[in-house]
Amino acid sequence: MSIFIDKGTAVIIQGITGKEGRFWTSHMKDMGTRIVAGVTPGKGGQRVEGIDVFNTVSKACAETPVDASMLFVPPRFVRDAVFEAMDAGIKKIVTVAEGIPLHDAVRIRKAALDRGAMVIGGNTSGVISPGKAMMGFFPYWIERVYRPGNVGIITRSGSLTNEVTAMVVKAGFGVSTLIGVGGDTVPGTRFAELLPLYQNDRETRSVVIIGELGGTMEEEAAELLTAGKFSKPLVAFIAGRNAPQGKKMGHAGAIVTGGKGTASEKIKALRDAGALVAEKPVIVGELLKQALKIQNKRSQRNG
Amino acid sequence: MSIFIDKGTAVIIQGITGKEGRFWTSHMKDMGTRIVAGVTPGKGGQRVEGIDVFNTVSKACAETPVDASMLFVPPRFVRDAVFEAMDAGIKKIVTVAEGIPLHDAVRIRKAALDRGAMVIGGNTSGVISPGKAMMGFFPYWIERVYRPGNVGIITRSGSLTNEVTAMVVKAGFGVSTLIGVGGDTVPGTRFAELLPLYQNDRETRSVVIIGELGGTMEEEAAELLTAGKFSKPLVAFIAGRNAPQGKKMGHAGAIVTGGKGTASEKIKALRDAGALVAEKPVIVGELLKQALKIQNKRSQRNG
Amino acid sequence: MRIFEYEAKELFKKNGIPVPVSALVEEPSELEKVLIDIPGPWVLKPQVLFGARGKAGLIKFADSKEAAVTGAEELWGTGRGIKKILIEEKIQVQRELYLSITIDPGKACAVIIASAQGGTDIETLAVSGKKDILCEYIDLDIGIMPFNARKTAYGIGLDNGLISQYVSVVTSLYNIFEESDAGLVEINPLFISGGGRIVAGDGKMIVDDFSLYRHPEIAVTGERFEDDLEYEAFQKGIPYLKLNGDIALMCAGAGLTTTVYDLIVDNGGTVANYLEFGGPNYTRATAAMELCLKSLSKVILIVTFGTIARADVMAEGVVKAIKKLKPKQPVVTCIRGTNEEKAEQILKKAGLIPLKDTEEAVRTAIELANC
Amino acid sequence: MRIFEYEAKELFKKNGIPVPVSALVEEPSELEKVLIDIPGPWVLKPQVLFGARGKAGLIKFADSKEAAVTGAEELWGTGRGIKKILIEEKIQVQRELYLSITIDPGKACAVIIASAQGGTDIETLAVSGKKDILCEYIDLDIGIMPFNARKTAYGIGLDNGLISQYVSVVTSLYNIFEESDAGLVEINPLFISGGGRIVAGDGKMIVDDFSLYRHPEIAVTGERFEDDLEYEAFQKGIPYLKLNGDIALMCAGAGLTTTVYDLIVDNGGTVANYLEFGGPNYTRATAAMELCLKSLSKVILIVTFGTIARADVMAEGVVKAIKKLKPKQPVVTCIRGTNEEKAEQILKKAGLIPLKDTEEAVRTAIELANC
Repeated sequence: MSIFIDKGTAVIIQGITGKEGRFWTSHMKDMGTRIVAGVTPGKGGQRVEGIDVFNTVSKACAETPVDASMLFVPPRFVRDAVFEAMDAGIKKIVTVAEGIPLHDAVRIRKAALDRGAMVIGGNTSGVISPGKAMMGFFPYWIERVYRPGNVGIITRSGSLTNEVTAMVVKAGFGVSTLIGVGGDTVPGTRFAELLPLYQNDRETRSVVIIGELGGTMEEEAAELLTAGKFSKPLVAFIAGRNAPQGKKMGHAGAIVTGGKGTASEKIKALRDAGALVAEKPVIVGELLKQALKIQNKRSQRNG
Repeated sequence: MSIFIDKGTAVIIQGITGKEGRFWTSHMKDMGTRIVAGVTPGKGGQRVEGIDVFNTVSKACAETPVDASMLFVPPRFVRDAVFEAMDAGIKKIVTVAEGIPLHDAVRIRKAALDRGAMVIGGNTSGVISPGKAMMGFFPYWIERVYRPGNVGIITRSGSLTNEVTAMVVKAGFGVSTLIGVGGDTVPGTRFAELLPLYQNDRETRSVVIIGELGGTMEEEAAELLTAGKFSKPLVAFIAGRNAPQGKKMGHAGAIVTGGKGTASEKIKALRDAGALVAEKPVIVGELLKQALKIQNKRSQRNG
Repeated sequence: MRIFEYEAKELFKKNGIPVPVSALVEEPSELEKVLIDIPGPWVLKPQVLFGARGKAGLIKFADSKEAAVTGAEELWGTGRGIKKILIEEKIQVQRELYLSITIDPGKACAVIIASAQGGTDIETLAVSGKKDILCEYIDLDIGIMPFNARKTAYGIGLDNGLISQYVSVVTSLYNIFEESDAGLVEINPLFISGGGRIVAGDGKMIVDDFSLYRHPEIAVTGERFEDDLEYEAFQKGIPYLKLNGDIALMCAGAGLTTTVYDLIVDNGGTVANYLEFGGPNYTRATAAMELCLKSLSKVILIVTFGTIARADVMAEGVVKAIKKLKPKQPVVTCIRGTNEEKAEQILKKAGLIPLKDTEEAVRTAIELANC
Repeated sequence: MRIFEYEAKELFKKNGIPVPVSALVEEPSELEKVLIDIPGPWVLKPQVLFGARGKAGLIKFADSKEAAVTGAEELWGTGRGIKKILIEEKIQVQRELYLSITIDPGKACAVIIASAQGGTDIETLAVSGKKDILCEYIDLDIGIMPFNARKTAYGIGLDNGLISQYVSVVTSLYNIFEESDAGLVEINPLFISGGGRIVAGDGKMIVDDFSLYRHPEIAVTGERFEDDLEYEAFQKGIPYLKLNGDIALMCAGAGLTTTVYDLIVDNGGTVANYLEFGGPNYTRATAAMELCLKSLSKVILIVTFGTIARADVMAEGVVKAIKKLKPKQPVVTCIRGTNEEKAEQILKKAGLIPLKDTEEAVRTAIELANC
């Protein structure tokens, strides 16, 4: 049983009849994801990739039990679609759209917090447990990246994730569950909220965090470590060490002002909390091995 | 230990410096209520009836632990004052104001439900545990009404409550805790939410509900009885049996349309659920005795 | 506060909800121009605030100008106080839906109520177990979202071609509800025209009385009340209902007043008016009694059991009112609560008999009324 | 999108937040009338979007008309692209406060940040441990309530006489924040004048780029960008930053582009521009390369590791762009992801050397730049 999504997770696709929706539904199915229904207003009664389409989420949920919803919905309509999913009682939602209005994103996260739901995204590739299932658009066919294994990956990036994960795989590891929280200023879910899931996941032996300058998600992860709430080996890579101050580099969230949210600060916080931080992607695999060794020694001492 | 308020409950008064606030603060104190602070914006630093006044609720709460807030605040400012109390973490709030705008009342109740807080009122006399403490304005000095005892009273009315309670006392009983939910269309707390408190209250042996035409609070109480969630003897009096249809009689909530929410319907629902319903106030005491007898027989059979 | 159909429809129009072409006429001389401006056939709808106009035969249809003029004259001549008539183009109706928004006090939400079967039978439908009636709950703080409206649209089985129009109507109606502090907004029937247009066939709206201070745009005029005395009482801030029996009630508290009403009817009496002399009005005995006198009763019955209201203050007020207004009918008093002994003395001194028991007071009043 | 001070202050004024009397001048001929209309002494504030104008000596004070004219001419003459100057009455300041509203991404709330100590040192204050800085969180769905504003007012120790003015300013500022889909609104300093009036001394505002479609009132013009190329890139929807080094980046994804930037600096290189050629832009190699060519670089470095973006499509695009634009500088490619073998062939066929390792690509680019 992996995190967030597994072979058994019943997934609906909101926006299934759009071009992207169709294309990735087919891929998600091919990979093994259990897609039970699609939703597009006005397209109820159609079938896409052999999947029944409904006009509303509540109708889909009335027809079949649903665990999670995957949104292929343009950014302007994401708030409506996420609330529709939550209104139907769905607690796991992934939205990949890039360009969700800021105040919409805030309202989405607030509502999710209030209702005990988890929204992953926007501006993300989604969630993938290689070899099992995915919600999002990952090129899972690239074997040197999406190899099953026991390293959990949490990331704010897309392409950089492929870059770093390839290094993890090159070092002989594989991925348990990879979750892209997304590059927006206000992602639906934050690093520190995901780490406890990895802590409890039997298939995850260590975690790699792929962060970048801006915001405070990496610092929050470090606090979690310091508080002893995450104890598996943790390796991090933080982009933006050399970014010029005051420039908006990286994702929307990655604006650095007055020395707050710099990559250096994040790296220091994580190191202070006991994580190993890679200066560049190529050494992430090496650090993972180190981290696991330290952990082994520790457990031998304690055992 | 009584319901909602007891001798030990630390109460603040929002709007303590107003005429009503001062007057009833003095009475509440005299009766034994533990008033720990007052709040009126702009009057911080003053003292009223020997009680320190603060500008904000959060400041008052920073100075002393607070369990409950009593509002003497005009209806237009009730929403702000209730949210201020909830924002400071207070979970028990009584607001007596008559004339709270409908949509404000809805927002207040929704927020209370979402935060696990309880707002009693508006348009009520409040809550009283005779001989112990009160939040509100009850003429507790009228001995033939406010006698301590073991009958819980839940009511939508003011004067009618005195009328009915006098009958309860005349029959030899006394009152454990009396809660006026208020006469508005959307009271902060409903009958069915209070009954479980009385069920768990050691000092309450039976409950009297004083209802009236309009709304569905009495029907909800009946449902609770049917569901077995309230098992103490219950007597009800419902005003408005003879009210002409379509007329807005009684409190704001008491408009009857199309046969819904009539007193007769309520009486039937309560009787069907096992409650005894009095046709007029004068027989409430008699019915209480009957209800307690039935209960005694039942426990003897089961014992 | 009730809002007239024509006012509701003006609000609908301003908010993008389609309404029939219409004009308001108040006298025969205005008819001719209106019947030229608006293409026939027409519907003539008297602007009154009581319900079931249709069942009462008060909605007239006219194919010709002559029929329209006759119809309007009939309405003006009914003696039911009809002044304003709304003349509307007759919509060719394919289907009638029901749509309203109100408050759910338990859930503490707004609730959109929709049905595929609109028209006059909606209440029967409602009582018969909510079949075919769909409820969608809206958190006032979050507001309506398109999906809420779509759920109701698909829920009542609308065709795809009508969805976006319907969603727009529901959204606009919610916005009106919210911005007006309404207790109810209702469109019944909501027409689907032969041409596939959605049009508001009627408009009913109640704005919360406690919120009127934020709505200076709603003029509180006598027109909004069924009775001039009820309007007068509203202006004075005294809860009052005009009825047609013998005993004028002047009691403290809504619950107690309603209870006294029940007891009178139980004992074979009739009520001249319902009036709450309590709460903030307990010092206003004269204003209250003035209203009672205008109801043409045979007896005035005063029953109180004060909470904030002090019995002695009320008794003093009643004595003063009697001195000033000199009612011809007898006044029965049953005034209790704080300082009731003092109240008793005041009443006795003024020659009144201070009763202490509500039922006794009721029986006394009925006896006096039957003299 | 950044909003100019004068625009923010117009919004403030419209929403009831007091601002100094002011006028905008763009050329010397407009000065005379303004200096008559607005009573002196004056403050001259260049309307630029970079911060710390005061510290840079770009805010001028003038007691006489001559001094004002001289000051304005100095500003126009700085060579820092100053066009518009806001001429304001000089407020007699008793105290400077700080007030802003932004988003707290963790709490998912708006946050009002207030301090009794405004002015240029607020950021130092913030870094030094948030002492004297007060945060009040607002749920966007519920909105601001008077008590929220009062908490900040009493929290920073305002006198009773100033509370109601301050509450009104905070409430209005929140409404502006909410209605403008702002990421930040800031008044620093917020003056308390000698006469006890609260006046906005400055106005800073950033509107969320993703929300601009709901704000047609905000014209996206070149003025809002520090560089013409950045404006051009924004219009084309390509994330782009102009820098002054040798290597033009054309990489896929913000994270990877930033990483490549880090690697270049680590290895002693410099960057000519930051450009994201990925996500929705992965088919737009020509538009991206055009921007790279305008940055006057010595090398163009393309690094991708596609997620949605197919490597073969990107490679084909790059080859086409080179054919069309014929760059004089060398192009280093490291294009990976879906169909990367095919991409490799396409690049080889076009005479390019398809690298597979990011660091190798970075080193190669630096070597070429140093040739």
